[in-house]
Amino acid sequence: MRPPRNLLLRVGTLAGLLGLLTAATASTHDLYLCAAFNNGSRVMGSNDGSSNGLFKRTADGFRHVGINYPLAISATFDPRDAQVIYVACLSGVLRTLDGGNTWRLVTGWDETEPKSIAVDSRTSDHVFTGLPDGIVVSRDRGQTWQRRERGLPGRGKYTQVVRADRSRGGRVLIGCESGIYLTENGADSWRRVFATKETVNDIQQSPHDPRRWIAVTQSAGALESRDGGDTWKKIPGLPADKALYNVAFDARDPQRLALASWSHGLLVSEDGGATWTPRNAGLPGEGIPRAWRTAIDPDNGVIYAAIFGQGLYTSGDTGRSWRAVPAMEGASVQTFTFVPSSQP
Amino acid sequence: MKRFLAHSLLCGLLTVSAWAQPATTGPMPAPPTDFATDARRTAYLARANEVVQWYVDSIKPDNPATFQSAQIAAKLARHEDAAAVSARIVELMSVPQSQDMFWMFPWTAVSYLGRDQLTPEAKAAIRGQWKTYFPMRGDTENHWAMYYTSLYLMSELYPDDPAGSWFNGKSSAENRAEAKAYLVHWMDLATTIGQGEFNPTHYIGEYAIPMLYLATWAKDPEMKIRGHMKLDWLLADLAENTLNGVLRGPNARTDDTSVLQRWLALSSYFSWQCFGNTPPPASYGGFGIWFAVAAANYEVPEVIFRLANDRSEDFLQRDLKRSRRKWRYSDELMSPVYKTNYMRRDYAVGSYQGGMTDPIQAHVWDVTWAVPDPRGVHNTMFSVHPYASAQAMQSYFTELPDHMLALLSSQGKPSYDVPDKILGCSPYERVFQDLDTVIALYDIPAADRYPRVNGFFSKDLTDVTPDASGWIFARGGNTYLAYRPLAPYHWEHLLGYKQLPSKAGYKWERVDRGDKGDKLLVSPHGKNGTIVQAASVGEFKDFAAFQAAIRALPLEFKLEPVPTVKMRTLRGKEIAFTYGQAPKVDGKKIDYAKWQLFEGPHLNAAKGSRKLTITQGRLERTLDFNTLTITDRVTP
Amino acid sequence: MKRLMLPLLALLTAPCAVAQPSVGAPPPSRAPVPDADLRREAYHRRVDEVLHWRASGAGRPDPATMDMAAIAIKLTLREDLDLCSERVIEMMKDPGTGPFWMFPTVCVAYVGRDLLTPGARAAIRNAWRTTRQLRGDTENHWAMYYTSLYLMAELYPNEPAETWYSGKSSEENLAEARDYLVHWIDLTTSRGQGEYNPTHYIGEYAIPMLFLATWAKDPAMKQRGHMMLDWLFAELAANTLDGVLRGPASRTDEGSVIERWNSLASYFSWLLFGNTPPIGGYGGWGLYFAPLAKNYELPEVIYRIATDRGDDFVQRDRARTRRFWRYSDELSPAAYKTNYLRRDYAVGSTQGIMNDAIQGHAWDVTWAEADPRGKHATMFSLHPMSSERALQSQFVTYPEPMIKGVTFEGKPSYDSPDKVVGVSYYERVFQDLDTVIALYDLAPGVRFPHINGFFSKDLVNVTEDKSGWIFARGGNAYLAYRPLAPYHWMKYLHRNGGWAKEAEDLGGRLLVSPHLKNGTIVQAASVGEFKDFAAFQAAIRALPLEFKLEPVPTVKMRTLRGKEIAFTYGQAPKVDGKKIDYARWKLFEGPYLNAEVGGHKLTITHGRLERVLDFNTLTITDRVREN
Amino acid sequence: MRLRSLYLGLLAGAVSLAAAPASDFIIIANINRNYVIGSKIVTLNGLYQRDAAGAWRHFGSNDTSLSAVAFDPRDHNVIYTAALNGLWRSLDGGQSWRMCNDWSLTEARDVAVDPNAPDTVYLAVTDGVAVSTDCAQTLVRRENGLPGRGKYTQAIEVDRTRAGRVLAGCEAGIYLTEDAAQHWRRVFAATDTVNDLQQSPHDPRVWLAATQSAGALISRDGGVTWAAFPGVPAEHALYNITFDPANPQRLAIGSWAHGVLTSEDGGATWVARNAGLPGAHRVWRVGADAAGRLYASVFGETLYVSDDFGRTWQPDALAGSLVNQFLLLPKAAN
Repeated sequence: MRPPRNLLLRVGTLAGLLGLLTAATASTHDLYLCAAFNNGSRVMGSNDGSSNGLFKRTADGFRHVGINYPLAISATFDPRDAQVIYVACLSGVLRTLDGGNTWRLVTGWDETEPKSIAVDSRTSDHVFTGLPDGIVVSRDRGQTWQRRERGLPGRGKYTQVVRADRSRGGRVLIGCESGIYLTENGADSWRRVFATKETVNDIQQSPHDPRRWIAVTQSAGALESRDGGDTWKKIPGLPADKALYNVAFDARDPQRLALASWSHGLLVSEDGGATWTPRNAGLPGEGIPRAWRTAIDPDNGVIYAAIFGQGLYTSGDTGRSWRAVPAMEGASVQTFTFVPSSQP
Repeated sequence: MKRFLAHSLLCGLLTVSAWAQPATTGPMPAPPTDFATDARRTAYLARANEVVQWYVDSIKPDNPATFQSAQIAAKLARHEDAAAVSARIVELMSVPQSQDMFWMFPWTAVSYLGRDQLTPEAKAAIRGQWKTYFPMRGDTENHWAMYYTSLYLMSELYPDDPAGSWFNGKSSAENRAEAKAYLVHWMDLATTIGQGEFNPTHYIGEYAIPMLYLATWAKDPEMKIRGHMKLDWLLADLAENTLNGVLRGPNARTDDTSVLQRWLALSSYFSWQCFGNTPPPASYGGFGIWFAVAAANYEVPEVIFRLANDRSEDFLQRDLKRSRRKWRYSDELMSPVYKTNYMRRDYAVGSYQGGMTDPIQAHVWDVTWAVPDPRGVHNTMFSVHPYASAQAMQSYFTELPDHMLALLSSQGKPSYDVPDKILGCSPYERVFQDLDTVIALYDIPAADRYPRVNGFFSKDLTDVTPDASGWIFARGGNTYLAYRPLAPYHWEHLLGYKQLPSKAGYKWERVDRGDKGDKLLVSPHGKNGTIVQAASVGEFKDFAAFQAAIRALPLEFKLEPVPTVKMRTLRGKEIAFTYGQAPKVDGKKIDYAKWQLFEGPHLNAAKGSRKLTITQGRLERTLDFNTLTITDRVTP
Repeated sequence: MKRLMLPLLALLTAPCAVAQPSVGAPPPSRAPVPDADLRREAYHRRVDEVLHWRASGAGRPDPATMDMAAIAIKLTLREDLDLCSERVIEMMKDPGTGPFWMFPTVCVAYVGRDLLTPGARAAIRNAWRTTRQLRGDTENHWAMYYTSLYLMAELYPNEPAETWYSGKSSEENLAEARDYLVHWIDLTTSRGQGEYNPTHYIGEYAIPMLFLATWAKDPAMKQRGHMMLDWLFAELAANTLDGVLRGPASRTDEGSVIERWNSLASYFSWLLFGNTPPIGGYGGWGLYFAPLAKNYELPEVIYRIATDRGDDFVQRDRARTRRFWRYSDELSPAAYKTNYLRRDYAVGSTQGIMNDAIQGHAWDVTWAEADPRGKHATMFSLHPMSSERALQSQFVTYPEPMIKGVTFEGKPSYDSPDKVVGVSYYERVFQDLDTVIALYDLAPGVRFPHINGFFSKDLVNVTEDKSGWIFARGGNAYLAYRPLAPYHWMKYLHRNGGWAKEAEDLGGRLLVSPHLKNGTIVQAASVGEFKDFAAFQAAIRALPLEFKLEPVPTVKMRTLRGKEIAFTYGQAPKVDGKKIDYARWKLFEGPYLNAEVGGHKLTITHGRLERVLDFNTLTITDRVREN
Repeated sequence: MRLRSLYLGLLAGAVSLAAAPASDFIIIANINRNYVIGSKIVTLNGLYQRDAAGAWRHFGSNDTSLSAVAFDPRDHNVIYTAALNGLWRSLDGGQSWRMCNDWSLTEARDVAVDPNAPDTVYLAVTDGVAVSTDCAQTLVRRENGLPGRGKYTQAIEVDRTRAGRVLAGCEAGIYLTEDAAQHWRRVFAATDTVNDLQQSPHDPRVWLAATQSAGALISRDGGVTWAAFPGVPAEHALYNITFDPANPQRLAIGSWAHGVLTSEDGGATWVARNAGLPGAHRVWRVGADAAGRLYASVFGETLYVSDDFGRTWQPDALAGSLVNQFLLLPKAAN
């Protein structure tokens, strides 16, 4: 019997690293990861004894939270109550109402493989889930779901990302196969605000200006909107030849942005997105690191880079140097979620 | 990744066979001659008992590792050592579980087999894991069949438990309702527009076993009869597509091994178990035990048994099937698959119209011949376009574009992204079959990863004769074959694959073992085509006569702008087939829109009907999902 | 005379040393087993019990123990194959004659088709050349005879006439046998069973039908066998309470009439439904069903009908009487059968008809017993008719020898004044739910001018009330018996099976009413329906009742169930003023079994399950009703 | 007076007797107690012929259910037996047999061959009459004129003087056909079964009948009109009746209730001849051989024989036998 992986996690302490970072400013956010320790290539039915799913950053590492679920993609919180967590996973939407002690798979047989979930910023009983074949919406905290796809195309609504506009209730942007779609009435109807041939992989709202949004796509490069997502412009400084996976703002510094791409590695901008520089030195992998996901810590500006199948890295100098997060070797981090701490 | 590799778990199991399995290593079973109920029943049960016995014998007292769920099920099926079994269960359940739906259905079986034998502790231990262990539902039809059948049965076994007592936080009633809704939905699809993972070499186990469990254990009589009917349906389909028990023709999803050695597939276990007409694969296909432990609760309908065993008359079956779900890059979620299967005593010819049905594991067409003993024999001939594409995978898998190919070649199945692959379908292939003539046309963009066609020439062919006419003649068993490449080609020998140890259940490495006899006809041209015709040795005075007959047939073709063929077949049909256009036979266009769900002498069902009629001689069985009715009729 | 020696095999095979687990054991649980796999396992365990019991009682030490049943079973178990062949060869040296020899031989021939030595198989085949086989003269004889002939002709096709005792070729034998079987099935599925509700003969039908279902090569005949088997068992299921057959019987015997459990039917209930113990030696016949039993699966819907007595139900069926060669305007008039089943008791009857010259049983009220063995859980009355004319009407005989012959051949009960088996020309019966009225109008000069009422040893609190009612309690049933004419009591003496030379005293009394114009009224109720016995008695007493016996017996009454009944001997009974019109009766009508006269189609229903046996199209249909 | 002339007629008939051809004496005997269907037959049953030495020789199949036998006058190797199964036919003197009927005929009571059309065979069954015109290869019912019910047929006898002229003894009476059973008409009405019909070997116009409840009957016009013998009681069933081939004045009746009744004056007077018969002398059948010896088969006992037409009786061989038929069979033509 090998000990469960989350025990191993606790062995390696992060004090050395995170200690000095958190020394700068007291951490006011909790960090949650959706991660797996199976090289992201787990065979259905295989047994590798690892603990996977949702992890929460603690003083001495990352603690596995709740269900051991190898294919958890993203976690979303109820802005009113951080005890309420929605996790998009292969089986559907997992929900906890008590901070992860008890869970319920709230979706049924006709919802599968959600990638992204958003909670309405005003009416947080309203939850939006993106599926490979469209959108389902719940108006009772995920207890029940209805398809709400008026305005979405019959085909081409593979949905990779769902984001709620924090500034206005009922306003949600989704990234689909055929473009970016917007609803302003809680998904009663949708309209396309940007057309693509391939999937829109990520959409982020600026922490500094709610009207500013950035989207990254598989084959249309990166896009920016200054009017709350109504219109989009290509960001010139970024390549469109290969898929871009996700983008991150720095909540402390509007000039700092990070972007992850399998083909280009980690790209950073320090001038609000006008120019971008690869910051791959020190990241693993021969040639360009397979950057799967990136995030910027809202408390201290530390950049996180998840390298496919090769663990988690942090940089305190905007990507100029990287350090592996101990005991995260081999982890595949799917998404990062920062949540305002329950206690300051 | 996980999604398309599930089956390799079976292949893993297929390879482990430590101790003797009578039927696997023994002589070929004699074709059944006594069709009396008692004779069929006795032999059927004897085969199931052989499997159970083999697992019971596999338990080594000093080695707990040899005492797993399968052995437990075998013991319970024989009502042996309930105490020891219970103790072992408590032990096994004391650690974290894994394997998802592959865990769910075995422990569901154990729970039912043991419900009157196991100690309360053992039952509680299993039940406890249904709270603490969170199995994934997976993303394929076979995963869901196992997942929801298990969930359904467990929630009937523990009918009134609260939400908190189940892994997914739903009450017994909620789980039962959800599982039933899905299973009914799935049966509805399969009985109206066709089976998704059609003609499965391995996945038949993933469907037949859950259906047997429903038929055996479901308390709700509706689900019980549905399970029974669907099991009949699957086995009727199997019977119709096997020759001497070996599955033929196209497959939605298969693997590198089964596509060459057609016998080496889980489907052969089911042929052996249910029809008694071929040996079972090693370890009874790994899954066999899970059917065997409940086999006594099912009786193979005589009409299906006879359909599997009677090849006295040639027959042509046309079926409608369904592609895998395409999430992206497609105008339709699931495309129709038009499957043709022509069966003769000496050989079988099967195909679908080409195009994509599954990103990785599909097999589009082949001509396979009967052999006295199929074990180790590569009794097949076909060609493929070796197609590998991230976009293809993205259309079926909810994944980002880049990692899949990389993973496959680095650690998954190196056979996916290689120029000499023999498995898989292609968007650039169009196939038409008329009886025992197959025309496969290719129009591969120059920019494609591998703009070439691979034709498979088996080590078991004899008299392979490239002819000045352009035809390549050969003989397999009692079958004459003629293969016509439409573009220049050269020969390569086939590389092998070696399985490496891996906790994930699969890890393969390509190895060049030199020329082992199997050859690849490689035609490195995007505009291309293959024509194959087959005939029984008995139909011609000698090989020369067959060759002369083929040569004498009018044949015109051109490759530009798109490949097109005009020819007369050995059966005298005038065929005109152009890539991207409807084929014509004797001047008449083939209208696929008119195809029924099943059409032929043995299986018939109208599209959308939910009703299958199985016919063999004077026997008829009708499975009607509209009225949940099974009807057995004898025509006087 | 041979015609009435029925459970011959029971006699032949009953004696056997080894213990029979289920025979001696406490009665099995009657709780239904809803799970198909557990049900099947239990069924197979019972089958194995029979097989191993007989197998262990036979073998080398005493080859005589290796009768055909033992051989068939040893072959099934793949035991002592050499000995089996030896014994077959030996026994085929002087074969028996007729269906009772034919079907065991056919059983061995088929079970052993791959196991017996060529010599043994040839010995069987040769016996079918050398020894003339009598066809017998009853439906059960013919079912066995023609099934056996059919299967042998299929086993040895294309053989010339001179190789068969019948002097007909394989094809001729096959055709003749098929024609009869089809005719019989046709008759039975359109006008009802001849030997209906059989206490013993069920074996004579079920076994041949199982043979056909298992071995017939012609799929049509195979299907018919299967369907008839289901048909027979559906009827058994609908007429048993706790596995014990109830109500009227076309042909039965003393043992089974008094001790209802004590019949071959109980073996089939035990084997198929698991809800009552089997009779000793598994009824002998059981040994020929068991070797093939695993090739038959009892349809769940039939199992549920047999084991579910949650709801009271009435089944009304039609049946046929035995053929009247003489003294009748009809060859085989219809019997109208009513069966009312409740958890605590059952009430069954025909309208009172001479369905069989010797072995008929017209009606009874029987109650449930925790353990039916040795219990005489029944109440009924009859006219003890003994009539040369009746015998002549159904047998090809002269007037005198028959009665003498019957008694001479060991059925003294037939011509005894105190007999309890048999039907009479002079009885008319009407039943409504759990009320039975039997009226008698005996012709002057009849051999035994009195009525016998059976009062079981197992009744308690038998109370002769001044109201004229006799109250009693049997199990959880209250009973009220009203004789319409004066009576006296006598000890009941039992002649086992009717052929025991010596009568034995098993307890119980006969109510003897020596009057030509006569009648009996019986009403029953569950103990749970009344505060106490007194309350039941009061309720019965309170019911309006008028009757007169001249010119013919007639009764006007209100039943415990509040029905107003008027019934006069020879006239159609009236319920609440409405005439009963038997002509309207279906072949089967009730919650579980339904079929039209002439329909050749039986619908078996329980809950959401339905099975339809349609002989018009040779179709078996299983349906689950969605809820 | 009418009777007297009849008796004269009988005497006249005696004249023709001198030329009577030699004949075989054949019986159907069951030597078997408590036989029930399925039990093993330990004795020889069925056809016996008395040989020159006076011994009974069994021939044919061992069958306990035979009720009657008939021979093809042209060739005695062609034998027909009425049996429980129906009609058995042998073409080789009883070596091999064929069951000629199918399931639709059962419990044959009597069988007769037309001496003037010997391919024609008449079979009496429980529910009517079946006829074959091809030596029983095929049988068809011919019941036109017989009643729907009441045609239980116990006896069938062909008039040896005319092809196609046949009398049948049924439940409802005696029926006559003169066109080989194309049409029947009732010539005597009975309420119970007519058990036996016999044509006189001395005068073909003279016929006798034994009935269950109408006593014994005689017809002197070939069976068209019938009269009861006053001297024969009618309250009990008469099982069979026979002529003495050696003496036209001698007649005998077998009866369960009366035992043996004989007349030695052509039927004018009758006496019981039971002295020396055992028990309750329940006589099943009487018969007479060519020499005029009288036989009586007693139910539950055995076969008795009398050399003085019933005055004294001695047990014959075939101990324990019950005889269903005595047949005096003229030697075959060839």
